[in-house]
Amino acid sequence: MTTTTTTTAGGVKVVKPTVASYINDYWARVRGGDLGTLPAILGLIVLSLIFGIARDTFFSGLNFANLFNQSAQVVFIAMGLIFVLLLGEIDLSAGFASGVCGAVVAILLTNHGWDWYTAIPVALVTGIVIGFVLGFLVAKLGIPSFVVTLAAFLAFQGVLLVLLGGGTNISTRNEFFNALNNNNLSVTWSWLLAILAVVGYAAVQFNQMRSRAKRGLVTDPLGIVLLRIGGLAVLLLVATAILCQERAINPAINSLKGVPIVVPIIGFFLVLWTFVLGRTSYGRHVYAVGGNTEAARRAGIPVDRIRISVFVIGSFMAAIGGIMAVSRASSVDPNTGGSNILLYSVGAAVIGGTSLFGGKGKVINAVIGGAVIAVIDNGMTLMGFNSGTKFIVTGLILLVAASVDALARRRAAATGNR
Amino acid sequence: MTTTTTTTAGGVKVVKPTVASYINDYWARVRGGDLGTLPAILGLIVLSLIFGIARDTFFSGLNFANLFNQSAQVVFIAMGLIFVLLLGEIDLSAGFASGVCGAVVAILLTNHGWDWYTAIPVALVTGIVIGFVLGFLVAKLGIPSFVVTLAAFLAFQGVLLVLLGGGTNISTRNEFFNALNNNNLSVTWSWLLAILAVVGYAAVQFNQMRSRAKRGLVTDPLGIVLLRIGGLAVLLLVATAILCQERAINPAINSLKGVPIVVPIIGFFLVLWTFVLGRTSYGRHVYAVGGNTEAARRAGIPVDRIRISVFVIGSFMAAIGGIMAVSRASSVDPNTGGSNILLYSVGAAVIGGTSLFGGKGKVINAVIGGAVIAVIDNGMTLMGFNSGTKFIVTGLILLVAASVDALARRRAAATGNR
Amino acid sequence: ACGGDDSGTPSGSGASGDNSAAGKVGIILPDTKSSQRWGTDDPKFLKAAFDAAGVQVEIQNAQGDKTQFQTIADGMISSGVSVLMIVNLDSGTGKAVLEKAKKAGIATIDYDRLTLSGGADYYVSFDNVKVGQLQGEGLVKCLEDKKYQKPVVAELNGSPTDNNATLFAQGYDSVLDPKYADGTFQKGPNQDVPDWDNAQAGTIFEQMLTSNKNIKGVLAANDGLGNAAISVLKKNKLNGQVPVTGQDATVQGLQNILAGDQCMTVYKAIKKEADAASELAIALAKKQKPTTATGTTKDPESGKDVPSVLLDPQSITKENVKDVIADGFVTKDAVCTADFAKACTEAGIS
Amino acid sequence: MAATPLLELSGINKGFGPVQVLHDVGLSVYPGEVTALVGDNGAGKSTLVKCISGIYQIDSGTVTFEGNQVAIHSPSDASGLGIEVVYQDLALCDNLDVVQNMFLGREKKRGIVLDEPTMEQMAGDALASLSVRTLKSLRQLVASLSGGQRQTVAIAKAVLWNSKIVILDEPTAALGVAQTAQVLELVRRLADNGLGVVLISHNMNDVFAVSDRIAALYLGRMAAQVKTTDVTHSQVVELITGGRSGNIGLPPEKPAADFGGDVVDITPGGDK
Amino acid sequence: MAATPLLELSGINKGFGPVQVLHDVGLSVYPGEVTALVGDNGAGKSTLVKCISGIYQIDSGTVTFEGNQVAIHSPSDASGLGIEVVYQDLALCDNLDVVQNMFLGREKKRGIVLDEPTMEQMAGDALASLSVRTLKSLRQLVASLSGGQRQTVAIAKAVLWNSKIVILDEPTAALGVAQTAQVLELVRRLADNGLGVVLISHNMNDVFAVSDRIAALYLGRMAAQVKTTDVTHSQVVELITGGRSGNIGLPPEKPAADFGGDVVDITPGGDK
Ligand SMILES: Nc1ncnc2c1ncn2[C@@H]1O[C@H](COP(=O)(O)OP(=O)(O)OP(=O)(O)O)[C@@H](O)[C@H]1O
Ligand SMILES: Nc1ncnc2c1ncn2[C@@H]1O[C@H](COP(=O)(O)OP(=O)(O)OP(=O)(O)O)[C@@H](O)[C@H]1O
Ligand SMILES: O[C@@H]1[C@@H](O)[C@H](O)OC[C@H]1O
Ligand SMILES: [Mg+2]
Ligand SMILES: [Mg+2]
Repeated sequence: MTTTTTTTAGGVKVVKPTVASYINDYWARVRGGDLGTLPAILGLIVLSLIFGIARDTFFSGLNFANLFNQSAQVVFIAMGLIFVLLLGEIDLSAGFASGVCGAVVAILLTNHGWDWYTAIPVALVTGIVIGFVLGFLVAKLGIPSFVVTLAAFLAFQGVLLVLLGGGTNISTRNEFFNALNNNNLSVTWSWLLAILAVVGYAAVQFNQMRSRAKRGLVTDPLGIVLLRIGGLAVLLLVATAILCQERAINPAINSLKGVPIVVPIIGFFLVLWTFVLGRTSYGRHVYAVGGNTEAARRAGIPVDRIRISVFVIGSFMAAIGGIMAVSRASSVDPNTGGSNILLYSVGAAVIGGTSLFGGKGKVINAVIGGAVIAVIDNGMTLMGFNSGTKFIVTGLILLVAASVDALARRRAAATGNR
Repeated sequence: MTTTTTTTAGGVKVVKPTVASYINDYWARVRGGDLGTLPAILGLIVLSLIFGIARDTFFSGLNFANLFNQSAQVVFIAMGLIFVLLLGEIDLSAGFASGVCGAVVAILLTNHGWDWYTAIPVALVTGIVIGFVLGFLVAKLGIPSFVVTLAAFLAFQGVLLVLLGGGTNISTRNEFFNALNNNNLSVTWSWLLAILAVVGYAAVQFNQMRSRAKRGLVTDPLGIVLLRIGGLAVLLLVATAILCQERAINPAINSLKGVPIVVPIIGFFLVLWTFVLGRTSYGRHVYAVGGNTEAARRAGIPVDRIRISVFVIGSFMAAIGGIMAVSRASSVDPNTGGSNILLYSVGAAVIGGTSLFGGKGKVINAVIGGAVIAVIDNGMTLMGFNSGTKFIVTGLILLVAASVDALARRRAAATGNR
Repeated sequence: ACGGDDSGTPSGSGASGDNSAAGKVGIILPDTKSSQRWGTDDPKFLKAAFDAAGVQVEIQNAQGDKTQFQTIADGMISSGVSVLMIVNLDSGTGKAVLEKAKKAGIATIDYDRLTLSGGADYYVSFDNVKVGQLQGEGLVKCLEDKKYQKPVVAELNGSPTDNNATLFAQGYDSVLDPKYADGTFQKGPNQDVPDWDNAQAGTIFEQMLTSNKNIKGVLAANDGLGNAAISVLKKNKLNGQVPVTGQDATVQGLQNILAGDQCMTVYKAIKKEADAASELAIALAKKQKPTTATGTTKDPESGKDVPSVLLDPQSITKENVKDVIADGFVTKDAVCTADFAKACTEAGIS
Repeated sequence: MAATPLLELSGINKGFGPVQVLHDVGLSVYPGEVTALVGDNGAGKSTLVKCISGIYQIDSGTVTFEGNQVAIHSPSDASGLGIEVVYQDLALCDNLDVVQNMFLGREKKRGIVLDEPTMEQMAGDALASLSVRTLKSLRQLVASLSGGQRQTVAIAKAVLWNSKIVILDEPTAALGVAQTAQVLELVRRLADNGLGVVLISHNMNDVFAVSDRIAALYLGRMAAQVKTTDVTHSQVVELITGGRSGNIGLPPEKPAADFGGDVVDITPGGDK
Repeated sequence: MAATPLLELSGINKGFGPVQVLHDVGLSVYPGEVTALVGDNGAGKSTLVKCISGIYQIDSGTVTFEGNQVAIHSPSDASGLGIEVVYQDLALCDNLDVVQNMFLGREKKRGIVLDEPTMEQMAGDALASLSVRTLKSLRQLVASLSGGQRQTVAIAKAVLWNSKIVILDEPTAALGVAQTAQVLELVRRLADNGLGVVLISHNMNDVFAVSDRIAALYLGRMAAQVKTTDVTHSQVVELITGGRSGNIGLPPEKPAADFGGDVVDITPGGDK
């Protein structure tokens, strides 16, 4: 390895990595089992290929676009759950909390004739209040979160029934609201946002490089930074290009193209929460409490407040998930947020690489894990098996996706890394 | 305190406790927050009183007997889950595994005309095989148990549908089988078993005292041992007496008395697994792996084998739970083991005092926690609320039961005990 | 016998010796997810009927949980009901409950769903196969109106665990299968919706449409599933062009019909069903022999004839939405909101 | 020096359930001085430290800080007063890296954004001053550190801040020769800068090398608080192992009297 | 003494991902002797021990035990060979009590039932011999033990068994004066009974007091293996801190050459 040696302020010798040494190191880390989201992405690719081969419609633009709408609820709930899981807690009520918030918005829109810009905030506040109550019970009374949220899981089912007057379905007919998880951006906006995202990412990367260099700290080689930016650019632009193709079933009647509206919303929260977890002291404290509560407490971190806050974020994101579910169905019913939504959301987080024991996880896990679940669901329904077979095959496929991950990580254990 | 000082072989001075000092110490421990199952029992009493006041039928002999049949499935599944939870793992598929095993037994009995003594073993073996597969995937492939059992949760739902030919239900008509979780022991047998249990317990206690005394180790004061035995005797004999009263609605048509058959079965497994966890090296190793896997591994404990074994026990007990569910309903359908069964079972374990993080829990937790859940369920149905309200109140009551526990334990944190 | 003169309130102690002799009636409903009726309509109409007769009633819902179902039955039996009326979650648990009740000397009624081999004393229901037939015929009519050539029909069946779903499918398949066979229609994708879950129904239908873009008609087993399909159609701007069926005459379903997005729904006059059932129960509670159960239903499993009251379901399209309102099942206010005022007038609802 | 104590404890009692660990303990910490807290294994030193830092709540007793009686209910109360502690059970977050651990709870920020470059630089400087030479990277997770490296991170973490009292619970236990020397030098330097320092150690050489006063705990009782210059090596060892030495220490009858009550019950309840 | 080594390592390499921790390490352990393994913090001592005991898999190198080449894949392989280890990170189960921890993996039984009285008695005896006086009860959870008490439990646990080699990684770090003396005496006694003992310590007095040979690790390389009688205190310190002393130790050019490759990259990737 050829490396240049520089010196930091601390007077400690450091080695400035070159592109080659950086890639070498990365490869050694991967070989050593430090894989990040790599295995989940691998699993995603394998799954897509299987389904793509089995059904050619799987790779159609229409199906690609559908995937986003179908996964939105689980992805949003999972994003919030990541915070809860980071603390080693669980929120079993997230599914029905999303249902309750969805019902709130639908009732305000339909029964009370409110507009979306007043109804949605109320639903979000409902989510925040729910999270606060859950968090308070866990943090201040010290009841295990499994029990608190199991109780809430039951109670919210009841609240949903009561809100819906015993079980009627309520349709939403607000154009804007229904568009949220059904319609698409115009082609112009699609491209604009994609380009904005790439430029923004590049700016952040360069800025970071500059500020480290200024202090004489080691920076990633320029080549690597460019590679990262390029990678993102290719990914986003190709996806945008696909989504900006015509995909209407009957283009003569109506045109269907552009990035689904829900995509930039997912993107927004992904960036927001990634920023919060990675770049603010709040996020740092969440990891600390999850990694070692006692150490966090000794460091003066207000552990109880952090604990409450993650439930607030969890239920807030569940509210968004609920809103998306209602928008997609243009309707809410007593089962909104029920069935497998909760298990799928926790599953998304875990498959993405988040630990149930706390301290380990990233928001992107929710998106990747959510994508895995959505792809399985999407592909399986394309296959048109009957119910029994479908359940079995879904279970097996989930297992296959997880095994790819597990087998890849086994090396980690073998080399002593965690 | 007046204490007698004796000397052990190690040459270390020891203090032989008197009845008074023993009770003092116990009280200090309780005040210090070391509560064991006390809070859950307290919660149980509070709940019973509430329901008893609200509905007088709650305290009727008939309802008391019903409680056992109603809670059996959850209690059996929870007993098995305790082992899984002790390792910090989870088994989301336990509910549907019990359904699958229940379906196996029903199919063999009804469709193939087998008798119970051949059909039941096959169902139990099915449970064991399921557990082995789950455990193998978790221990050997290293897939997180949440994901493995989520996949199994889905797959078993499908298996159940396929076994039942797409949604029909199968009735069981085997007298003996249906009696398991519906009928009662004769009055004679009821008393016989109760007395046997008391005598057995006394024998074990005295034997233990003797073997410690022989080695010159400190023993519990005789008074305390007698108190324990007396306590159990009163509890068992009073319960037996109540259950041996006539409780038929219409005694003219048919008489209904005696201890439900399922009670000694629960008792048997409670004693068996308590013995295994507390008195065998296998049980010790389960706690060790759950408390500190790395320490266990360094101590030469075959961690993988232990991990597989707990899933085997978990699914085996789920099979028994499934058998009891099918017996009670005299039928199996695609939803046997579905609904809230799983959450209730995990909830029973957790409410009883088992930790989701491993290393802490006892089999009795499953029984006490299961009783809490069953009492809530039973009491709530006696109240006759409408759906929405019922869900909400059930959730709230669960929360109240858990708060009693949590508030009692708060002192623990305050005094630095865990 | 138990007609008009029972309508007074059960106030005075000796006012109606008749009533004080009447035992309590226990009713167990199945869930709140398969259809809104169990959470709203049935409890409402049943309660009203019993209140009117001054007979004590306890109505509970098992929330789709068969363990709960049995626990509720245990509780009702131990609290001393004299009549038990159930809508089973499945025949197995239903049967166990009915047998336990009979052992305790309690009269039993199957409400809406027949418990196979259950041996209930009476059965009150709509003809569920008939419901399916109406759905099938409705779809055929709508597709013929659209004049599609060999339209592809997708079927969104109810929950695989619900026996009624099986009966509905029997009904509509008996209409559609011949059409597939003779080539007038083309058989499209066909999937069950676990738990009647609307959200899953949405995804399932979206995938049906993705893999088979020619779908021209949707046999959805109830209004909730129908609405899920309609949402997806809307997203693809195909609503109105692809007829969708339903069941239960929910507000949502009726509105979808008025909007032209749904082809038809099946109205089961739940009030009539509830009234018929309560009439039976009230008589039994008073230890009288009911006279209204004039028909019989053959239990296909045990072969026994169960004395029955069977009501006719009614097919609802845009033309006769007003009948449902007139019947008092839904209110005009609920259906004819601002968005639908115009459509309501057009449909002759005033 | 040693006018009024910076921190003064008196009559501190602390028990866990039936086990009484601290009996009526008093301790004075003076600014500009190193107070060595010594005692046998299990004497109660770490428990006392955790009572001071708010990890445990005391059962009774008073804590006076800079002349005012204070109640310390949590570690943040303690650090609010200016008390920094290096715990024996180090309490680092294994899932965080070295820099993140060192600044935990007191992150440097620009606006709301963490200022990583600054923290990284400061952490590097602090560690370099403690003779850490084998650390591969400041961004290494502490889970992968050697025992001594962990200890150094914990020490560096505690002395990064402007505090009034620094308490170190066996800080050099895992350290190498050079690192130990550095830490002892650091301890002395802190005291010379006017801080009150409490050093817990089992190493008598270290104790005599840096401390101004010695406080000896014996079975949860404060046996003696003396000036280092007034006692000899062997006297201190006697205090540690027997609770008294000549005319200093606990009165001879005292330990015996209380002995029957709560000590050395090495096999009480047994297992039931 | 010292005919053939009981355990012989040669050419051991071990890395974690991109970090190479052990380079070509050799070590010989002789029966009846105490071999002191010394080295700076982070030198790789604990890593080496964990390679021997099967916690880590070595990347390359050979392990010879009693003349036969062996492959140790897990801790149970190691204990099967008769190798007992007291780890620096003690690895006790906090949820088990003292007796349970001491007999973990090797419980005494009567039939299939655990023989608690026997274990309790043996544990009491073993601890008493290590001067443990403050333990409140043998049935106390180890979570509630003091640092020194934990350490004693770990040591007692390892020496309860009939083994051929005992490796102790900084066993006295947390111990009091009396307890340290006991452990050193124990170490000597074990060797005198013919066992091979490896003692890791940063305390030169202890090393010189009990060891027969000294092996010094420097930055993951074995700098020297010498007889204790052949070197002085300060020579060993030089070996630890510089890798060489006079003509013993690593060749002078060796450390420099390899330096650029993988050492002291104290701020590499930074955070992304
Ligand atoms: N949570 C607890 N519950 C019960 N006993 C405890 C608890 N914490 C500590 N103890 C007991 O209190 C005594 C004092 O412990 P402490 O950790 O303060 O000792 P120490 O003086 O720091 O010893 P060392 O030098 O070994 O670190 C010990 O006997 C210990 O077993
Ligand atoms: N899992 C790991 N991943 C990466 N680096 C590691 C890992 N384990 C240890 N290291 C590094 O290997 C080096 C050697 O560690 P080791 O624990 O063997 O040191 P040691 O000689 O025992 O030090 P001490 O005297 O401080 O206990 C250290 O620099 C440490 O940071
Ligand atoms: O009315 C229907 C009911 O009969 C069936 O059982 O569940 C679905 C409902 O739509
Ligand atoms: Mg200590
Ligand atoms: Mg080490």
